[in-house]
Amino acid sequence: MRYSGLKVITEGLFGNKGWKPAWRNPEPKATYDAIIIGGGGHGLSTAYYLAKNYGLGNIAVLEKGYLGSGNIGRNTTIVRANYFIPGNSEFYSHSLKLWESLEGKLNYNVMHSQRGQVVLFHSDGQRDLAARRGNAIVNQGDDAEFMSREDLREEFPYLDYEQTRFPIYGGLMQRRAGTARHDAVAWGYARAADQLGVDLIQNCEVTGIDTEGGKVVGVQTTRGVIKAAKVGIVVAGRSSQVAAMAGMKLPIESHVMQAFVTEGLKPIIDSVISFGMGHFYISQSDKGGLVFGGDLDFYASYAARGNLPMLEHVMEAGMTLMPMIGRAKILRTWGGIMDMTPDGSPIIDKTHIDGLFLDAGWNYGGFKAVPASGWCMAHLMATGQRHEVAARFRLDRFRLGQIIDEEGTGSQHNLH
Amino acid sequence: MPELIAKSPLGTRSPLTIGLLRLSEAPIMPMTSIAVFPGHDKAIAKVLKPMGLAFPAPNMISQKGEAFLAWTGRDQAFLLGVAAPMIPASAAAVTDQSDAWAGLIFEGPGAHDALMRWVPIDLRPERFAIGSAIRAPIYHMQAIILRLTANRFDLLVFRSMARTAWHEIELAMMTIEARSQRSK
Amino acid sequence: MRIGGKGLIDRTKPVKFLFDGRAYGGYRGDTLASALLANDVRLMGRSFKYHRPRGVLTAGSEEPNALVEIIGTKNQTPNVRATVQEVFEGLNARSQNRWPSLRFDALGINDAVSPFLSAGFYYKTFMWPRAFWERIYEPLIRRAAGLGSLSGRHDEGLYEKAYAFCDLLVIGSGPTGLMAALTAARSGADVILADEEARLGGRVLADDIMVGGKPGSDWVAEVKAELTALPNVRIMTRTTVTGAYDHGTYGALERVGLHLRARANLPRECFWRIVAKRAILASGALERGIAFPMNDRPGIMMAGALRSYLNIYGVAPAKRVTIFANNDSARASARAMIKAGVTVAAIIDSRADAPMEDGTIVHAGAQVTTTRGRLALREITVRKGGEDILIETDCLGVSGGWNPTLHLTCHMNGRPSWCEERAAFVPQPGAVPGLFAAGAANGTFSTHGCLAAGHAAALAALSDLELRPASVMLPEAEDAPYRIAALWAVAGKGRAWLDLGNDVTTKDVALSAQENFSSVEHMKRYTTQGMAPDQGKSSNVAALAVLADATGRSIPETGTTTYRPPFVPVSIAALGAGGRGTGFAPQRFLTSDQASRDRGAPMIEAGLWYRPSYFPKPGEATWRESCDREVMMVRETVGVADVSTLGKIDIQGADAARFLDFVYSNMFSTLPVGRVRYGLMLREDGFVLDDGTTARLGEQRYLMTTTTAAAGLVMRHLDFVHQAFCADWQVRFISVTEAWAQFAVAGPQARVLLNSMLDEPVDLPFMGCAPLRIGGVEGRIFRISFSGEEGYEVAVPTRYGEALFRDLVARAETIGGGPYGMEALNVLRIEKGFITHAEIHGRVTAFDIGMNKMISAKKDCIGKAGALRPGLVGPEREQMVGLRVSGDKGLVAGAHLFTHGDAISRVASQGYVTSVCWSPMLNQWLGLGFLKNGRARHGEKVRLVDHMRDVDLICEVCDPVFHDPNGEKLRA
Amino acid sequence: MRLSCPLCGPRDRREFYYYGSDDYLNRPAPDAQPEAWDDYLHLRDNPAGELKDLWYHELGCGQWLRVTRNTVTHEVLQTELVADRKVIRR
Repeated sequence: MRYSGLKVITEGLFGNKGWKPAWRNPEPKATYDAIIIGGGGHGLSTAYYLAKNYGLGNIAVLEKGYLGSGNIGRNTTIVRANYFIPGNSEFYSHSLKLWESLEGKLNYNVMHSQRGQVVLFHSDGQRDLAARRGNAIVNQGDDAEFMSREDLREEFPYLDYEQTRFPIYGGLMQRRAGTARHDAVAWGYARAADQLGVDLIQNCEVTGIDTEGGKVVGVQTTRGVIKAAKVGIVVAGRSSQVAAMAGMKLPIESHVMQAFVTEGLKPIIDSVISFGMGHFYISQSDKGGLVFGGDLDFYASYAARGNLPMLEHVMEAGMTLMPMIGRAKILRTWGGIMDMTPDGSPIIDKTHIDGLFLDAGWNYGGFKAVPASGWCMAHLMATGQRHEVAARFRLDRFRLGQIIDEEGTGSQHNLH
Repeated sequence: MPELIAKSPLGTRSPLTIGLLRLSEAPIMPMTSIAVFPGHDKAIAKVLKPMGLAFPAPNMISQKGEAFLAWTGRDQAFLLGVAAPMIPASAAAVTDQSDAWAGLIFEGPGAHDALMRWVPIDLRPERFAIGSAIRAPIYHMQAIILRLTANRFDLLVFRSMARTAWHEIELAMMTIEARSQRSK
Repeated sequence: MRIGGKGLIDRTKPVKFLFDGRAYGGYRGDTLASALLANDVRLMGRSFKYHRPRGVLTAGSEEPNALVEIIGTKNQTPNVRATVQEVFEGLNARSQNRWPSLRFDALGINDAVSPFLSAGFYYKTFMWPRAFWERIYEPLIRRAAGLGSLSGRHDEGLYEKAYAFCDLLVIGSGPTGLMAALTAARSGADVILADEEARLGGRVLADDIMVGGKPGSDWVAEVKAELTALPNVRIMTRTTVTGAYDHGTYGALERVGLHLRARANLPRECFWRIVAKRAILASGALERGIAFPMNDRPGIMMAGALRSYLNIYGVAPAKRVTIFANNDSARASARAMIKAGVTVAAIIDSRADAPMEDGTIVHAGAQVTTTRGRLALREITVRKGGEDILIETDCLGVSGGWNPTLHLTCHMNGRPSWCEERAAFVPQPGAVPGLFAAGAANGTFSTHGCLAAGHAAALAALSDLELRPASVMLPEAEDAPYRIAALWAVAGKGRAWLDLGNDVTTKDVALSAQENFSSVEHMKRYTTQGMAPDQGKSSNVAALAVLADATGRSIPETGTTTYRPPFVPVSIAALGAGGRGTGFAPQRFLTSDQASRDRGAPMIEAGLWYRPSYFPKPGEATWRESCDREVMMVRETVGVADVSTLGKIDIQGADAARFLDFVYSNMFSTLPVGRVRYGLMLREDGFVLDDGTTARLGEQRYLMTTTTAAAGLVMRHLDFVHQAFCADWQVRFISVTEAWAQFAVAGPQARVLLNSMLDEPVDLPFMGCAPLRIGGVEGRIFRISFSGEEGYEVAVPTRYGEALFRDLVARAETIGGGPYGMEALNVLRIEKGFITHAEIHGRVTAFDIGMNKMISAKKDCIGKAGALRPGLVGPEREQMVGLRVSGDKGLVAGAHLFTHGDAISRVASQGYVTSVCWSPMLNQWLGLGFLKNGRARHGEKVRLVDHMRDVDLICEVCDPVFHDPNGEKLRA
Repeated sequence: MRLSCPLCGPRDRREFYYYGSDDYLNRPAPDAQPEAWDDYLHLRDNPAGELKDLWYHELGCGQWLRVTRNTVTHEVLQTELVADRKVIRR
C-alpha cells in the first residue's frame, strides 16, 4: 500500500477502513541469511539497506520488545552534520544526505524538517573553536555559517543578550540541520523493510549467540533457535550484554540521559538552539511542545530514568539562556540509556568472530546517525568490508590510540 | 615602601537585616589547615592537648575559648581564631588559610530555613547541633558551615565568591520575609 | 450558579476578575473554574486538534479542557488549569487555542474534516513536493497546533527552590493522609504533610462526608489544629509532590504566590526537594470517563467534580443534571444535587442490576449513545433495552469508575498491576522503596477503609523508623463496598473521545490496532493518546481497554504505558530557579577587580573569574590600540598583571617530591629548593592534561600552579592519584589559590620597579623563588615569565592584593609602564610560543607540542603508558608550529591549513590554527597552529582558509617561538 | 539520588562527581602490555546489575568513594573510602 494525500482523502471518505497493517507479524523461520539483533532505528535501517542495497531477501530483525522501543523513541530528535574530527565528519555528512531523501525513499513522512541549528559561543576561545568546527564542516561539503550577536538578535530576539555571566558572542549555524519525528523514522524503516520481505519479529529476545570454530551460526532466542551465518548486534543501550554472549568486553559504559518536553505552545522557537556553556539545547516540535535536554546524569545506569540534579541544571541553563521559557511547564521527563565510549564516537566493525558484526557506542548522537549507520552496517555485513565513511569506527582504535574525540575529554566514558 | 592596607573579602559592606534575619561579614581571623600525615595522630594530639583542643571527629568542632578546631576533611581540620601552634613538619602539613576564605555570619530565628534554600543539608537545630562543622555546597559553591551557637551559622566560602554567597543568602532572606508577610 | 449555604469559600471576601475581557465576580477561595461556573460560564476552551468547544471536566489538576492563559502585568502564563488557579482581585484570564474568539473559532473547520485527520494521517501525506514540507505544510501544522502561547518576553518573575527533610512525607490530606499524618505525628515522627489543594481534607471536603459522627469539615479542622500545634509537623498546602526519585528524594511544587496579586519578593512558585526516610502516598483516586459518542461537550463532566463544586465552592454547574455511571459512587452526586435543590433528570446506570434511588429515575442497563448542543450540552440520547430515550439536560455527570492516583509509584519504572474487581490498576508494593501507597491511591475507596489504611500505613512507617506508635482512635465513617461493572466505551455513531486533551477517539485507537500499531506503546505514540497536558490521567486506562478489545487481548496482556515525572506539569522557571542571569554559576572576583574597573577595563569571563581584557587610555578607539600599547609597554618598560586566577596547590610531606614525579611527566624530585620548574601533566590516556610551574619552597614543600581553567580538574586528579594509588605516602596538599593575590611584573624595568618597593634589591636567578617581605607583609616572589621578558610574580596574602596592585601600577606608571590585560597577555605569550588550553585542548599529546622529551624515561608517571600508543605519536599527527604573515591581512584562529595548491576539502586539510595575534613588535600577524608533520615543514608556505570569516591567504610555517628564541631576555 | 559519604554522611548526588567503574583503581604495571592498558582505560564489564564505581565528594570533603550500586535499581549497597583500601603496591 502506497501512502499519499489522495489516499488519505479516499480512505477518509470511506471511514478509514481500508488501511492495511504497517508491517506483518511473521513467525520466525528456522534460518535466515542475516539476523539483526535489535529493532531500533539502527537495526531497522540496517535491515532495510541490506535488503534494498544488497538485495538480501532473507533477513530477520529480532526485537526484545516492540519496534522502536529503544532510544529511537526517546530522544530529542535532532538531525545535524556538524562534527569536525575526521571519521565523524564524513559519516554524519553522509547521514544528512540520506535524511534529505528519506521520505521519498521510505514513502513515509518522518517530518524531517531542516529548520536549522545554531550553537552559541560565549568567549573568544569558543568562537575560534566554533570557527574550526564550521570550517571543517564546509571543507567536508556541508553548510555552516557564523552568526554575529546582531544576526542572532534578529532571528532569536528572546535570548538573554544582557546576561553577563556567559554573554552571547555569536553562533555557528547549520541551516540544513533540524529535527525529525523520531518514532516515525523507526516506523518508516520498519514498514519499508517489511515491504522488501524483511521479517520483523517483536517480543523475541536473543539469549545466546551460537558459534562454531570461530564462526557465528545463529542465535538463541525466547522464541527458539534461529540460524544465520551473519549476525549483526545493533542494540545500543544493551550492547555490553549482547556482546558478552559472544565473549566480548566492549569499550562501553551505559549511562542515562534525560530529556524533557513541555506542554504544547504556539510556535515560538523555530530552530534548534544549543547553549555552548550550559549543556542545553532546545527545539519546538510540530505539536508545540518544547523539546530539550542537557547532559548525561553522569552515573552508569540502565534505569531509563534520571534524577533531579541534572534536570535542575538543564532548567537553570534554559533560564539563563532564554528566560522567556520560564512559564512553559515541563510535561514529561524521561531517560534513555546511552552506550558511552571512551572517545565519544561509535563503533561499526567486525568482531573476532567470523560473521558477527557490531554497531554500537552511539553515545548520544545516535538518532541523526540512523540512516548512515544502517547504510554502513549493511555494507559491512554484505561485503565484509568497512564502508569508507565509517572506516574509522574501528573496535581496536582505543588500544591503538586512534581516537576520535570531539570533546577532547579523554578516556572517561561519561565525559563525551 | 608601599603601604599595604588589608581589605576583607566584602570590603565595607554593612550588615544586612531583613525581618528577623541578619547577615554580616566576619572579621578576618587566623585560619590554619592542619593535615595530619599518615600515622602521626598522636604527635598532633600532643600539640593540641596543651591548647585544650582535640583533633575533631568528622563533622565536629573542638573548642576552647577563642580557639576552634573544625573538621574539614579526612585527617584535616582548620584551626580558627588563634595562631597556629608549632607543629613538627613530619606530623602534619600546616597551611595558612586565613586569606583563602570569606566568613559570613548568618543569624536569627529560622536562619536554617533561609539557608536550606541553597544548602542540600538538614540544618534544622535538632538535626544540626551546636558544635557541628560540615563541608557542603551553598548552591554551586564549596563551603564550610559551622554551628557554634544557637540561631547562628558561620559560613566560609572561597574568598573570590563572597559576593555571590552574599547575594544568594540575601535573596533567601527576602523571600522568607515576603512569605512571612504573605498572609498579612 | 451559586448555591446558598454550601461551600467553603469566604463569602465575605468578594473578588472581581476578568475572563476573555469580561468582568465577573467570585469569592476568595474560588478557583477560576468554580467562579466561572457560578457565573454560568461553561465554555472555557477549545480542543487541541478539532478545536471543539470544551467546558470544565474536573475540579482538579488533572483537568484536560479548561486550560487558560493568565495575563499578568508584565507577562502571561499559558496552559493554566482553571480548576487550580484561585481567583484574586484583578485576575485576568484568557481562553486559548482559538481565533478570533472562543465562541467563533475559525479552526473549528478541522472538526468538519475530521475523517481526513485520523490517527497518524500526517505520516502518510505532505511528502510531495518535497520542498513544500518546510515551507507550507509544516508551518500550517505548527500554527494550528500548540495550546497557549508564551509572550517571548523574559520571565522576570521570582521563583525559588528549597530543600526539606523529614522522617515521613505524607502525600495528600484526604482521610488517608490526615489519619497517617496524625498517627505519625503523635508518635513523634518528623512529618511533612503535603497537599495539592489550598485546603487540607481532600475528598472529605469534596464529598461532605461524616467522620466520627460529625461533618467532615469539622473533623478536618480538628486534625489540622492538632497537627499545626505540633512542632514536629510541617504542613505544606498548595504543594504538589511531582516526582519520586532515588533514595527517598521527592520533588514538590509549591504555588507560593500564584493565588495572589504579584507582590515584591514573594516567589511565584517554589520547587522543593524533600528527602524523606519514608513516604505515604495518600493521593486518592481520579475519576475516569466513559467513551460514549459525542461525550466532549461543555456540561459533560465528572460526577465527582459535581460534588467538589457543590461542597467546596457552593456551585452547581447547571440546573438540570443527569448522571451516567457504571458504579455506585456517582449516586452521591445525584443525592447532593437534589439536596441542594438542583433537578436530577435521571440516573443512567449501565449495570443491568443497578440499585434504585429514592426520588430519582434510574435507567438501569442503559447507556448514553449521543449528545447534542453546540456550545453547551442540551440533550442526550439514552439507549435502554433497544429503545432510545431523549433527555433534556444541561449537565451530565459521568463516572466510569476510579483510578488510584498511583503515578508516583511508577516513577522508578515500577508497573502497576491490574485488579479485575476494581477494574483498575493498583500500585505494585515496593515499586518505590520507602513509599507506601494507602487508601484510595491503593484501591481502597470507602472512607472507613481510607482512615484505617492511613493509620496502618503510618504504623508500618513508624515501625521502619523504629518509633513507638502513640494511640490513635479510628473515627467512624461509611464503609460501603465499591461496586462497579466495567464499561469503557459505548458503541454508536459519532466519535467517542478518550483523550480530550489530544482529541483521541476510540476510532483512532481502533485504527492503530488495524494498522498493527497494536503494542500499547505503539498505540500511544501513533494516536498521541495520553500525551496531552493531563498525560492521560483520566483516559489512559480506558484507551488501554479499548485497545485490548480491538486486539482481542485482556487488559493485563495488553500492558500499560508508564507514568513519568512530573505528576503535574512544572514550570521551567521553578525548576531552574536561581539560575537566571549571573546565578547560573558563581562569580569570582579578583582583588584588583575594582581597580581595573576604575580604569575602564572591560571584564571578561575566564574560569568563572572576571579578568580585565585591556586598560583603555584616552584617545584609544579600539581594543587593538590598547592591546598593542600594553604589549610594547611590557616589551620596552614594565607591565603589571593580576595572575591570581592560576590554580595554586600547597604540597607538603616527605613524599611530596615522589608524588610530583608521579603526577608530572617530568622530574621534580631533582628540583633544588628555591627553584621553579615547568611541568607537564598528562591524563592517564597519554594526552596532555595541564601545564604550569611548580616551585620548591622547602625540602618537603612545593607550590604547584595550574592553569586557571583546569584548577579544579587538577585538584580532583591529584586527589584521585593520591587516594587511589598512594594514600599511605607522607604527602598532603591543599588549594591556596584564594589565599594569595599574585601579580606578574614583567619587562626590562621589572627589577627597577620591584627594587623601588623592597628593602633589599631583588636577586633571583631565572626560575628562582624566595620569600619576600613587602610593606611589612610576608610574601613570595618567583622569577618566572609568561611574556618572554624578565618577569617576576609577587604574591601576598589576598587581603593585601588590592593595595599591592594599586601600588605596583602606580609605580609602574612613573617609569612608563602600567597594567596590562588578557589581550596583551595573550599576544605576549603567542610571540613567545607559550601554550594555553587553546593549544592543549584535550586531543594533543606531548609529542604534538614538541615536548615528548619531557616524559621522563627514568620513572613511571600518570599517562606514560598511554602516551606510547602508536596513534599518539608519528609524523601523520598534527604538530604545533608557528605561522606568520606580513601585511594587514590577518590570521584567524579556527582556520584550516592546506598545502599550497591543494583543493580545499576535508581530506586535504593539513591542520588548523589555534591562536593568533597581531604582533606590534614584529609588525606582522603571528599564529600558533597544528600541522601534519609540521616540525619538518618550517619555511613552507601554506594556505590558510576560513570560510566562516572569508579569509584565504598564504602564510609561512615557522618555529612557534617568535620572540627571543634563546631566552636571553628571560635570563637577563 | 543520595550517597552516604563515609565521612560526611548521607548527601545529595549533586555534591559528587562521577568517574566510572572501579577498574580505574587497578592500574597496570608500567611495563604491562598494551592490552592490559586497553583493558584498564577502555574496556568495561558494564553490568546491568551490581557495579563498583568511583565518586568524588567534590562539594564536600574531597574524598574519592568506591560505591557498590545496582545500575538497574540504583540501590546503593555499600560506600567506602578509596583511600582506606589496601593500597596496591606499585
